[in-house]
Amino acid sequence: MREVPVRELTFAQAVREALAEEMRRDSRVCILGEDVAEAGTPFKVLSGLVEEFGTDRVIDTPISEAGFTGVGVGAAMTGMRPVVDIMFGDFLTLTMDQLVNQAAKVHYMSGGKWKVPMVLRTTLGATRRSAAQHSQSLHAWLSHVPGLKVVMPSTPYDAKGLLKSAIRDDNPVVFFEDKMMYKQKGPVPVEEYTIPFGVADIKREGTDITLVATSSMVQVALGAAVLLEEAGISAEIIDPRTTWPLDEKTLVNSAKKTSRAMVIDEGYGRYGVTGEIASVIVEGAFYNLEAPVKRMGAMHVPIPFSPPLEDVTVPTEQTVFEGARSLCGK
Amino acid sequence: MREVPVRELTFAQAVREALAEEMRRDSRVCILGEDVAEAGTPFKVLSGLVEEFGTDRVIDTPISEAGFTGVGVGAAMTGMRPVVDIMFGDFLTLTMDQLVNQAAKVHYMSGGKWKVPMVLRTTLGATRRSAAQHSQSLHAWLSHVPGLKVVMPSTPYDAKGLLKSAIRDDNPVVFFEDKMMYKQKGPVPVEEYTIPFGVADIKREGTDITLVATSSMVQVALGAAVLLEEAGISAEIIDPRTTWPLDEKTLVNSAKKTSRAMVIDEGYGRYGVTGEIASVIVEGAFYNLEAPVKRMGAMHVPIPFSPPLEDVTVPTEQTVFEGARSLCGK
Amino acid sequence: MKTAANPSTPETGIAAGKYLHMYRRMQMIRLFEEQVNDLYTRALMPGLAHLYVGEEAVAVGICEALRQDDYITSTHRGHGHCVAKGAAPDRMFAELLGKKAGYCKGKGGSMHIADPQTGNLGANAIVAGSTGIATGAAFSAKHLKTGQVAVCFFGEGALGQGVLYEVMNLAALWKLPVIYVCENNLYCEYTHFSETTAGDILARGMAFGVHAESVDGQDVRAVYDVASRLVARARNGEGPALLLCNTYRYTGHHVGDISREYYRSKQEEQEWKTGRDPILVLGNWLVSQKLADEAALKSVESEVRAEMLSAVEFAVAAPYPSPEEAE
Amino acid sequence: MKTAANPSTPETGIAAGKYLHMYRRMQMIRLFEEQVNDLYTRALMPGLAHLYVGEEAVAVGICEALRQDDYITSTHRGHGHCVAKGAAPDRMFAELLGKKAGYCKGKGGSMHIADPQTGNLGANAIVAGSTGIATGAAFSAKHLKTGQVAVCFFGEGALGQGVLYEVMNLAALWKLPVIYVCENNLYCEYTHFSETTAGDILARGMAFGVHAESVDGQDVRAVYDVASRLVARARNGEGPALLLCNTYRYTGHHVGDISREYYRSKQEEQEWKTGRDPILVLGNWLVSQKLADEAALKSVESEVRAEMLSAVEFAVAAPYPSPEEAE
Ligand SMILES: Cc1ncc(C[n+]2csc(CCOP(=O)(O)OP(=O)(O)O)c2C)c(N)n1
Ligand SMILES: Cc1ncc(C[n+]2csc(CCOP(=O)(O)OP(=O)(O)O)c2C)c(N)n1
Ligand SMILES: [Mg+2]
Ligand SMILES: [Mg+2]
Repeated sequence: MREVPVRELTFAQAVREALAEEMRRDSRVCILGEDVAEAGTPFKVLSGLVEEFGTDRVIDTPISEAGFTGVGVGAAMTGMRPVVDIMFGDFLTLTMDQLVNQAAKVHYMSGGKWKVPMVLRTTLGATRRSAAQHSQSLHAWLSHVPGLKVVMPSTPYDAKGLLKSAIRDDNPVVFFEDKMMYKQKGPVPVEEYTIPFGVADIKREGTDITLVATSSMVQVALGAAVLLEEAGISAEIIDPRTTWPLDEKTLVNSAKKTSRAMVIDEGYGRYGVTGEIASVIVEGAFYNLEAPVKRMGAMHVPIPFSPPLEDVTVPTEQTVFEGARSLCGK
Repeated sequence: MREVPVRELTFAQAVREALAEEMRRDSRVCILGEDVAEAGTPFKVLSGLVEEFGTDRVIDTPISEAGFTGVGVGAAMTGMRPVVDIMFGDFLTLTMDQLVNQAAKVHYMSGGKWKVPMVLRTTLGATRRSAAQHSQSLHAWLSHVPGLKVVMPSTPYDAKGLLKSAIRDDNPVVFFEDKMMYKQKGPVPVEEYTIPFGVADIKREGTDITLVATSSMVQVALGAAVLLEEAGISAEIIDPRTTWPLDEKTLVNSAKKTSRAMVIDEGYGRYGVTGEIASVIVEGAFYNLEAPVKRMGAMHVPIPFSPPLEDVTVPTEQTVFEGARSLCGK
Repeated sequence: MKTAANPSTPETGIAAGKYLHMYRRMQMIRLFEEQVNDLYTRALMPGLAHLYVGEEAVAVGICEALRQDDYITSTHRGHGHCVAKGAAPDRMFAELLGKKAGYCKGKGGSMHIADPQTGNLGANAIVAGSTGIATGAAFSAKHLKTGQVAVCFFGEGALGQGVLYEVMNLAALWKLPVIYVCENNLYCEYTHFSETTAGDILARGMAFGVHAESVDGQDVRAVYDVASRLVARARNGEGPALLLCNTYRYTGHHVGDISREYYRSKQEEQEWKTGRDPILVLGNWLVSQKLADEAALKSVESEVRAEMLSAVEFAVAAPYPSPEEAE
Repeated sequence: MKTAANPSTPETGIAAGKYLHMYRRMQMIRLFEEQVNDLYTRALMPGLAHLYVGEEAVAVGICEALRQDDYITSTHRGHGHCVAKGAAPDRMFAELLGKKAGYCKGKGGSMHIADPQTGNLGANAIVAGSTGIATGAAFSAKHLKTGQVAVCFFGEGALGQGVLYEVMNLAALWKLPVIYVCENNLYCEYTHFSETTAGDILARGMAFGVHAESVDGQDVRAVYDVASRLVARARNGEGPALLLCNTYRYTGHHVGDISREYYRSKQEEQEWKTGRDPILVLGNWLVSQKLADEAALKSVESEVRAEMLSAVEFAVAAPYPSPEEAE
């Protein structure tokens, strides 16, 4: 993959390129959401798409998250392949019925008769000083729901390849983008590629401890790994890339190899993604583990506005470093 | 507690008695929901309340779960103590914004200025042949959300004592009732009592394995414990009673004692309650454990209608027995 | 059946065969539900079911105005919509009994029958849960230029759900070919609709830019007429409509709702059943127009009942799915 | 300030002091926002803020018709509502800067200011998110017989959210003392409201049994008049109302929205700013009625600006909460 021509793209550009390519390839792909057309979303992720594809395919909606997600479900069942845009992940609250009781269940409940090839793109991530209703990372909810696939890219490369797979999937996929990552750059091949679901990526090889990190936390873990290296600890970083399907094997094998594991996710720490992943590791690697699997997630409070408060509610390079070091008994 | 006069009440009667007592005690307590008044809910849990308290306090609503939950939040902030009734837990999807972005956050986000003494009662549980949209156990979602307390009674005694505590709590509580348990009987003291949150109950003492079970699964675990006894295995059964706050100490101590633990919950098994509880046990009792903590939850599929299908999607006495026995290496 | 060979009726110019077909379809629904109740009473059906008895003219009048490839979405009270859109009773019964031969292989049950062949996007156990789906199907029809129309059936209880207004607004903005059919049978579960519905139902449509009309839901000919107009309008690109059908459910909210006096009187039930029964109303008209005689109508009834009995027999005998199919 | 001592105005019989007070309040909002923008530009404010400039007459006209213990709920564009209901600018600025002295101890920020003392149930960053809360406050007022009224402010974008119709229906059924104030500033973010709103806004209220009126939201006296009537009506047990206020936001959707030509013209902005500015409109009227002269109005402005500057100073100097307070 790294042999072919590669450019640096931002995360936002990678997302946009995936959408543009799929929209060119398949005229049934359309985008529905608030301020997606001329405005290109508040994050400017979709800038330029309406110019190429027109307002028939890049469609501004009223502020009706439940309504247009429902329209997405119905459109997906009947021949379109809609990509529904939910500006802030916090607004998923409004789409839960459409997503969970409708989209996720149609295929199974109809005995496989109807399919719902819909992608719901949304955001996660705190530290943008946006306070409690615009900062949540609610992917654990959707990962809990049978019938949904949940994608959490951590690099421009992954974002593009996974989004293309999501659009081609015949049933609903929820795609989480870290809003703080949109401007982050990374290499993206010029040639077309897709990334399959359920295949974790080893973002860094190491021998002493496994850090499983999702989305926004992958960069944090990579930063912590540098600090750990300096402290004489070699960290392996595994990015599951999709929480469902989950690549249990890669997680377990890494933990077996290193004998220590820590799971880092930006969602609330309790009853979230870290509990599942840690349990999967314990179930698979228990007899190889030197210590309990450690977990780090967002503090169990609504996310506060004030910077000195907000900053302590999410894992940072420093806290991940400290947690990992103490897990290694150093 | 067992010294005082005790009667047998059904689970439904215990819930009703808690409501009636609190409504007598405090005129600010009122009930909002669909068919709660004359009909007393489809499960007849509330029968008789409207006769005593009138339609001013037992209030039938339109089918507007988001709307009347929102009204509950506002009413709670301004002097009432509403108990909002959401008939099936599956309809929580419609209340998520009111519950998660509003009720759960008001107290923290306002710097403690406003409080939301609201209880949301709802149901969980499958095997009623009600299919995918009327059978879910979605308490993991709410347990994940800071600012909400989550109560999961497993007996009439617990239901009454915990519901009274919920109504007296100054911030939002989500109260899950297993709809298959409404007719189950159990002893309930005549005298008034409350049960504090965050205190697990040891439903059965044992020495070989800890079975942590919630709500509907407590009876299943108790049944499995009998089978285990016959197989020479002594099971201790811990009922956390509230998933948030969570009585970590009792869970961990039991696991330390028995050296083996299994967590059983009727919610979907992936990214649910079992992952958190298992992780808490691993974190606290790792060095005492002989085997990885095992988890059992609902199969990761939308709940099917057909009885032979539905029956294999949830843990049963037999599957819990088998799981526990194999965990004990027998 | 003894009828004139497809004569045009004086009033509407519609072939009499169409009305006889509607009569048969309404009987199918009624007798289908008769069997459902019987299966419940004999403890052969898992769970509960919500019968459509009394409301037959709505489903039939609407669906007869549709093409086979037009879409419908349905509700917890969905058997009538399925039959009216052309589903086979044997596979419906099989689904109700959780059998593998059912429309959803037993996975859906009474509240989730779906059938792509007849454009049935599925019954839905969430009140108003399919309003988005129906609107989305109309979105596809418009974007793919297929000429299809989508009909969204819902009970008046769904007027309490905000999502209905969200999607009506979208349908009006985008001129989507969708018809929202409100079946006002006067009750949501055990509560009279007047206790839960302020303002005016038709005004609720119009306020969102949706054309709105009402019709006597017990008169299948009237329903069919207005439906035909609204469908033509939608197919023509003139946008969505709300059709309020005033009707009544004869029996309980579900098969287990036997004692209803605490929320409605026997007299009220009796008045609807005798005075405005949709099957009687059409039957009397057919006879008065000499398009059928009593004997012909009776024989439709007995033919349909026989059909239902053999469909039930099929379903009862059919095997369950094996447990591995749950995954 | 040089004015006649509380004279009654000829037209309405309302004390002139009231109008001068409204003038000052509008200036407070405008100059508060001037400082917010400045704090943003100087990178002293974390995050973003949505300015209320141009819409001052709505918040002030409504809140002047309320008692201190009447409730309001507010939106992401909430500074104006807070000020109009009587919040102290220094503690508001402190909140915007995330300081411990802020109304929410820094936990809420611009979009979540709340203050029980002035009946402010809180700004809300979910569009339509507080419609339930306001309706619930009216529910309490009715049940506890306190005589309070609740006002629910929202932008016309909230018309897209179904929950609004759910709670309007409840308020109408239960005759709750709540007034839904729709601030139609023509845009939701970067989209003109006509692209997202089918039908008719007032009709949307009436269809749910809610009394509905509209008013020129740039004329504070008109807003005050109609608000006074609707508040009296609500307090009197006559039920909810929807008040549509036609207004305009002068600046971007938020402080960072500088280049707006792709969604609206400079000329449109100019027309609203010059022709219908709420502060100018009231000022001119005060002068024409000889209730104040230009100099008096100028001195209000400079007094208020000085007040704002010292409030900002307070907030900038105030300490942050310590990290342990997050828990
Ligand atoms: C969102 C939601 N809330 C509540 C219910 C429970 N429920 C099932 S049917 C029903 C009444 C529906 O009344 P209506 O829409 O008038 O349909 P009808 O039963 O009269 O045909 C209710 C409240 C549900 N299924 N979905
Ligand atoms: C439920 C929800 N969806 C989307 C948003 C993002 N958002 C914030 S403000 C806004 C526009 C609101 O427009 P309007 O209600 O007219 O208020 P205005 O900004 O014009 O005052 C949007 C879409 C949100 N905060 N909440
Ligand atoms: Mg009804
Ligand atoms: Mg606006």
